[in-house]
Amino acid sequence: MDFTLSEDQQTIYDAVTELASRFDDEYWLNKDHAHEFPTEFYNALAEGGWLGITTPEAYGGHGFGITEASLILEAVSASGGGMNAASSIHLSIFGMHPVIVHGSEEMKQQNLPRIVNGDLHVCFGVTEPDAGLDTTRITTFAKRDGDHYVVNGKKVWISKAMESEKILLLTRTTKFEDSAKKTDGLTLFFTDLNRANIDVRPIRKMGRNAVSSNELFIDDLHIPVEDRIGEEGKGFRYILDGLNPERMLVAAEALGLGRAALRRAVKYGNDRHVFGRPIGMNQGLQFPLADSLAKLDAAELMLRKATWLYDNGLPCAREANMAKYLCAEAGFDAADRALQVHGGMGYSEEYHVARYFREARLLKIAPLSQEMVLNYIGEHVLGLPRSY
Amino acid sequence: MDFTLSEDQQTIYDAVTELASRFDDEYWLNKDHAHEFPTEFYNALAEGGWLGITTPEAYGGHGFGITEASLILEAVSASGGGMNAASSIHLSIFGMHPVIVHGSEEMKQQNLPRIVNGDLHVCFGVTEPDAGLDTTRITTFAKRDGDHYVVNGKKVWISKAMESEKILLLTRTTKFEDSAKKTDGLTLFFTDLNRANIDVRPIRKMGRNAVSSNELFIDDLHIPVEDRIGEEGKGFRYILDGLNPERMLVAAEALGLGRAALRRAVKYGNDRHVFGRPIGMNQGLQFPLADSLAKLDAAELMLRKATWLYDNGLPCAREANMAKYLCAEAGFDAADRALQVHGGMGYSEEYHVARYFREARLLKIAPLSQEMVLNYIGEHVLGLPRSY
Amino acid sequence: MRWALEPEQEMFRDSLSGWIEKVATPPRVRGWLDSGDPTEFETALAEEGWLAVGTAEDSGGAGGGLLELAIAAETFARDAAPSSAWFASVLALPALDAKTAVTVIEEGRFAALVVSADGPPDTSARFTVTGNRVTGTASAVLGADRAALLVIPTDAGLYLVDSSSATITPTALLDRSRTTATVTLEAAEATRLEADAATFLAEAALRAAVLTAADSLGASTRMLQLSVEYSKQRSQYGQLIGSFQAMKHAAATVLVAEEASRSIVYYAAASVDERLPDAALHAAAAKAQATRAGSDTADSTLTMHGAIGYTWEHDLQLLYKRAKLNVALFGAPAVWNERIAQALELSAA
Amino acid sequence: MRWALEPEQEMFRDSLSGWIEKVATPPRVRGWLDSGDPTEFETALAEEGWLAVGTAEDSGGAGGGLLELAIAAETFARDAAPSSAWFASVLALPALDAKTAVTVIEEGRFAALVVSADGPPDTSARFTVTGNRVTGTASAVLGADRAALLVIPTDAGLYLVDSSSATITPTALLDRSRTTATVTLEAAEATRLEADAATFLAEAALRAAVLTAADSLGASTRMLQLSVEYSKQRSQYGQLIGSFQAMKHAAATVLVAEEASRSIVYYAAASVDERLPDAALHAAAAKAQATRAGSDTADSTLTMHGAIGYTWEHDLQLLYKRAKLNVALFGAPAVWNERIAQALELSAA
Repeated sequence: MDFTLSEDQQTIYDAVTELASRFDDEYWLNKDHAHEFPTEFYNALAEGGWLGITTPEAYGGHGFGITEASLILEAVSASGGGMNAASSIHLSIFGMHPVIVHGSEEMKQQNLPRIVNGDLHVCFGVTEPDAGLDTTRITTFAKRDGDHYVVNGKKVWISKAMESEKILLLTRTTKFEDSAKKTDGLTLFFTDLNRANIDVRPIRKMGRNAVSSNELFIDDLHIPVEDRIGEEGKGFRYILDGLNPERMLVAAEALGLGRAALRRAVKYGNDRHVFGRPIGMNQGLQFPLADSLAKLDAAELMLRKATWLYDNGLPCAREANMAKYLCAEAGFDAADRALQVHGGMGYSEEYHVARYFREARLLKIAPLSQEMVLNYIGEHVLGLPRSY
Repeated sequence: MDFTLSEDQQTIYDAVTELASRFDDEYWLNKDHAHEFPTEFYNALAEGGWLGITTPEAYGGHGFGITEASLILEAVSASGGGMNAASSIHLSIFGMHPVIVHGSEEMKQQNLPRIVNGDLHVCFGVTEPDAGLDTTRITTFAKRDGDHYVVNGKKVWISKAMESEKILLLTRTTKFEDSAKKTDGLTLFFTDLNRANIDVRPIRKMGRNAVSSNELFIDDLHIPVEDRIGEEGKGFRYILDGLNPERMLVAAEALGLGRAALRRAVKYGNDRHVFGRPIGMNQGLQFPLADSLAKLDAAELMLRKATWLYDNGLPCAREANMAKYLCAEAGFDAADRALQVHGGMGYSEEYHVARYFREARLLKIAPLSQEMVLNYIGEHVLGLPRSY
Repeated sequence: MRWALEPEQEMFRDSLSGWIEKVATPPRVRGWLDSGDPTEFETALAEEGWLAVGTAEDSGGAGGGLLELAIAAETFARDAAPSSAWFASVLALPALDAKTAVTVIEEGRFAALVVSADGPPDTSARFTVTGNRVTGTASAVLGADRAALLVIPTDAGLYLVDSSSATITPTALLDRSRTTATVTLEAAEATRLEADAATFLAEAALRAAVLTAADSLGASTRMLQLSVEYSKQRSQYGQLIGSFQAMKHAAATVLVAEEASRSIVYYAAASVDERLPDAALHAAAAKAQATRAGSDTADSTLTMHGAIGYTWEHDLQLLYKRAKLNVALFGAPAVWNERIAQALELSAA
Repeated sequence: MRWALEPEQEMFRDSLSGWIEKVATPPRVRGWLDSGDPTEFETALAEEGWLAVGTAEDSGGAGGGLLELAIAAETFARDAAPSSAWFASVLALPALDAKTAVTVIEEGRFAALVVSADGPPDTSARFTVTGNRVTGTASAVLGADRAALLVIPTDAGLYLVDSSSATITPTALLDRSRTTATVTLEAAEATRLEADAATFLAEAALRAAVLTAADSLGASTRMLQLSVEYSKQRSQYGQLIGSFQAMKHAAATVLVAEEASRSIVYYAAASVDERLPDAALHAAAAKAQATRAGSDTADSTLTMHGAIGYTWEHDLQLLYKRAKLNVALFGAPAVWNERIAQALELSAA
């Protein structure tokens, strides 16, 4: 066993932490309030070369693994940037995985260097209103017509679609009912987010407002065949590859958020005096914070194990799911307690913890609910019967 | 990073698991009911050479570290032996640490080989009724008289005293009020548990009844100077060395117990049918079990990190405390939920989970309460003011 | 709106409390539990007429309803009294004809409703009838080992069986202040009872839920009381432990749960008595709330006691186990949750 | 024991519910919250006479006590109505002389008790008085930005100040259905009020606790209702989500907490009204129980809704934030726990 990060990993974490610290809580508060994309932050990360962390060196990136990717997202989240910071770069960091593994050489050469230098913003178009968590139930349909596909359908909860030039778009090319297996018949594209045929409508939401979440109404969108990733009908398999890493990255973001919240809670507990003593002396306040630290530290270990397994080509589904579950739980609890320490929701924006709280709450729901993780663990790890 | 056990460690864990599996739940149930020391189990471990896992090779042991020690205790606990199994060997596994580090060569040669072969049973006499968690407040006094000390006082919660030939006994040789520092003036002995001068009274308790917990009334016990460990007045420092490893071992036992309880809960959830379907299909039952698995796995990682740090000579207090806290919490929750799955306390003994439950509850209180761990984390890790 | 007990209810509560404090002293309770023989308590209970409360006067009872019984359950639990025979009897009594009820109450011939305490009484498996002979088995029947008369739910209505014609095998409970047994009948001679089985069992389920909730309430009161007492004696780090904030908050949280539980338990009892439309919901809520709170209280107060609470010598363990058993007794939270959810009509069925 | 509301209380509840459903429709509430201007609601409230409930008739009120006010708070919260002006006024009214009270009630000149909602009203810092001039500042004063009259606790008793002589700076709350403000007075002209400050503030603390608890209760009721509705529309894996056991149990648990909370909240309100010896304890228990339950309910129901509950479009977020604010409003659980613990006399002082 060895529990230390490699020198590279530690350097990456420290450097990104330093870089992110240049964007203070006020910056994020203002971006969140103004519903404004954090361009300065995004550019700084791009200039530092961090967006290409997992992109192969042949395309201008660093070719590192998911461990390094998770460290970057954790660091930006923990800086106080939270989900606004993480979501602004999330897809650049690892979202191009299907393109890297299954995309054509031309697609890679045209796009990956632009991801690395920050020039190309992308979003991921999978979820649909009527499919919910069951991805095989999507109905957005891509009909082949000569050298292109014609796509119609609806997507929901598409992060950063407003700001994106391109979209990774999952469609059906064979209807659910006509597919031999329910995971067959899905096809993945990487194509222009053409506003003429895609109406992008932001969803107003409780938190993480610097990066948009959107509904997409797709109306006769023409996609050239060259924009298809890999083979027709194998799209589900291509995105499946990315599910475990995705959970790990979300876990890293939740973990960072919890750290940021706990840091503020401890500071406030030491600084704020009532009846002549710091409120942090109260066990009623101190014990929950100590508990949160223990839970965050344990969740971090699970996350590290998961990314280590993945990077070493070992099975990691159990750990990836648990990391998401434990980090989201610990992160939210830390944020909730930080809020309580500060005297509740009221004085929120002043202390930033309300922003952390709103974002941390989201991570218990999206991109995967805690309950679905428990279903996975119950069925596939414990071997209990399927419950839904 | 590397999350795999070494080959030796895996071998130790597997071998002890196999050995412990020869003692089934009925065995432990009967021992617990009869309040009878598990001699057969103890002997089997001794014959396997496992009791000497941390004893230096020069004295017949294996010279392994706390990681290997914790794996043994975890394995015997997880076998279903629980705390009865663990407590029967706990002090042999690591309790002689002060003797190994600070004892005289003669003391080591006389005793350590007998620990390894299982011939010598020992107990640890530290806690006192009026001192509680504050060890410096003990009052059992050893008065020097020529070539021996005369000891008077009272000890409580001394595990295995009934069955022990010798005792590691912590005393004061300078009174609290006369000591420059409160940690000064304590002296540690390793001596015969002489029944003529030590009245051993077992405490009846809710669980872990195969190994006694005792009150000791010490009346003019004469201890030869040769039985003193190290220097007079430095006893507190000698036992302090062992505090972090002790927490790790308790964590390992709690973890094992949680695994045992969860295993039974899952089995029952699959086996028991109500209304024509296994009760494990119920999300109300399945989700808490899945949550328990995640918490146990995370607690295990914290434990592994703690033992790895200790074995590598690195600071480990944070991780040792967190491991104890997280393992005790996760272990108890697993036992509590296992009980609920089985339909409550009623049918307890039949399914063994009530035994696990009673033992798991103990580990939240002893040897260190969860609240004291939170105090430690709050004050020494988070940097909040002392709260008590 | 009135929020106090009626004067006669208060009088009942006070006089029962006074009696139990005199009769069920801690050493005596210990004696009954250690010997496994609570006859002395049961006999006194019947002789002093406490068994009559909750049954109509024309059936030999002293009047009063489920609210009075809840007060009694709460009071018994406070002293960890071996109340299974009483609990079993008050569940069975509404099924009996007046003449038989009188013998139960006046002669202390305890009765038991033969349903498994593993679930709500109305879900227990029914026995079968051939002629006037009843056959079947039920496990975990509360107080069956203490009963002279057995009320048997069968597929053809309710039957009365003398316990001498049954095989009754006690099960050891972790909570030694209550007892259950497996009841097996093999073509046992039985008398048909007039009460409608479905109606009776549905109401028995609500009664069992409320009384189990009340039991947890009483246990909680006592556990908190023990903790407060202990906090005034025990010092750590030079301070009485009662001055530590963690201790104060734990005690306050326990008290809040107890107050909330008392409100809903009494309300549910009154609601069942008055057959309010939502009575089933109130009973289920009381069972879920008060037994869960009792279980949490057990854990909190054990923590407040530290290791001493774990010893056999200290009374806390009696209450601890009692509160833990109540969670599962007559149906785990999951089962009652299902009923509550049904009332909510979650899915458009 | 009677467990139903008195007929006139029921009538009040029903008519207020009817009125609020008509006046505070979801789109209207949205409008008030988005614009930050609830004047329309407040004016209607006063004009229709609802502000008169809870004040004695000889002070221009319509009678009724804290129980009626709790029913009102519960009702307002259910629709996320912007009720700060109302809440602030009913806290302030008992301090006013009859003549001033009449103007508040009849003319809708809302009043506010100038205490920080960061803690219980009786712990707020006092203003200072020189002659009849009052100086000082208080942050997070509920409804101060909506008030025409300010009741100021000073070191020399209670004073009345016209809000025009105060500097009032609103603070943005995450819960947009309520408002607080910082109130600063610099030698503001003031009139001495006769009510005894200590007595009045001690009672205001209990009233604030009970009404905040009632607010959480109302919010909980609505959140559960929204969840049940949603569960009948939303399918996953080919089933309505209401059929999943996790959903059912979550809903059942919410309902149990709501029933228990309602019992203790109404009981505490009646207890304060009747000045029962343990009224302070009951109020504290109600605050702790109902606001904690409300916060748990907020989290559970958000989970039941999934991502949709996180959107601005769905009403759940309004209630979610309201329930979360109530936990801290007028004193975090820790503060009320300290009071409860004091009542328990944990350490032999």
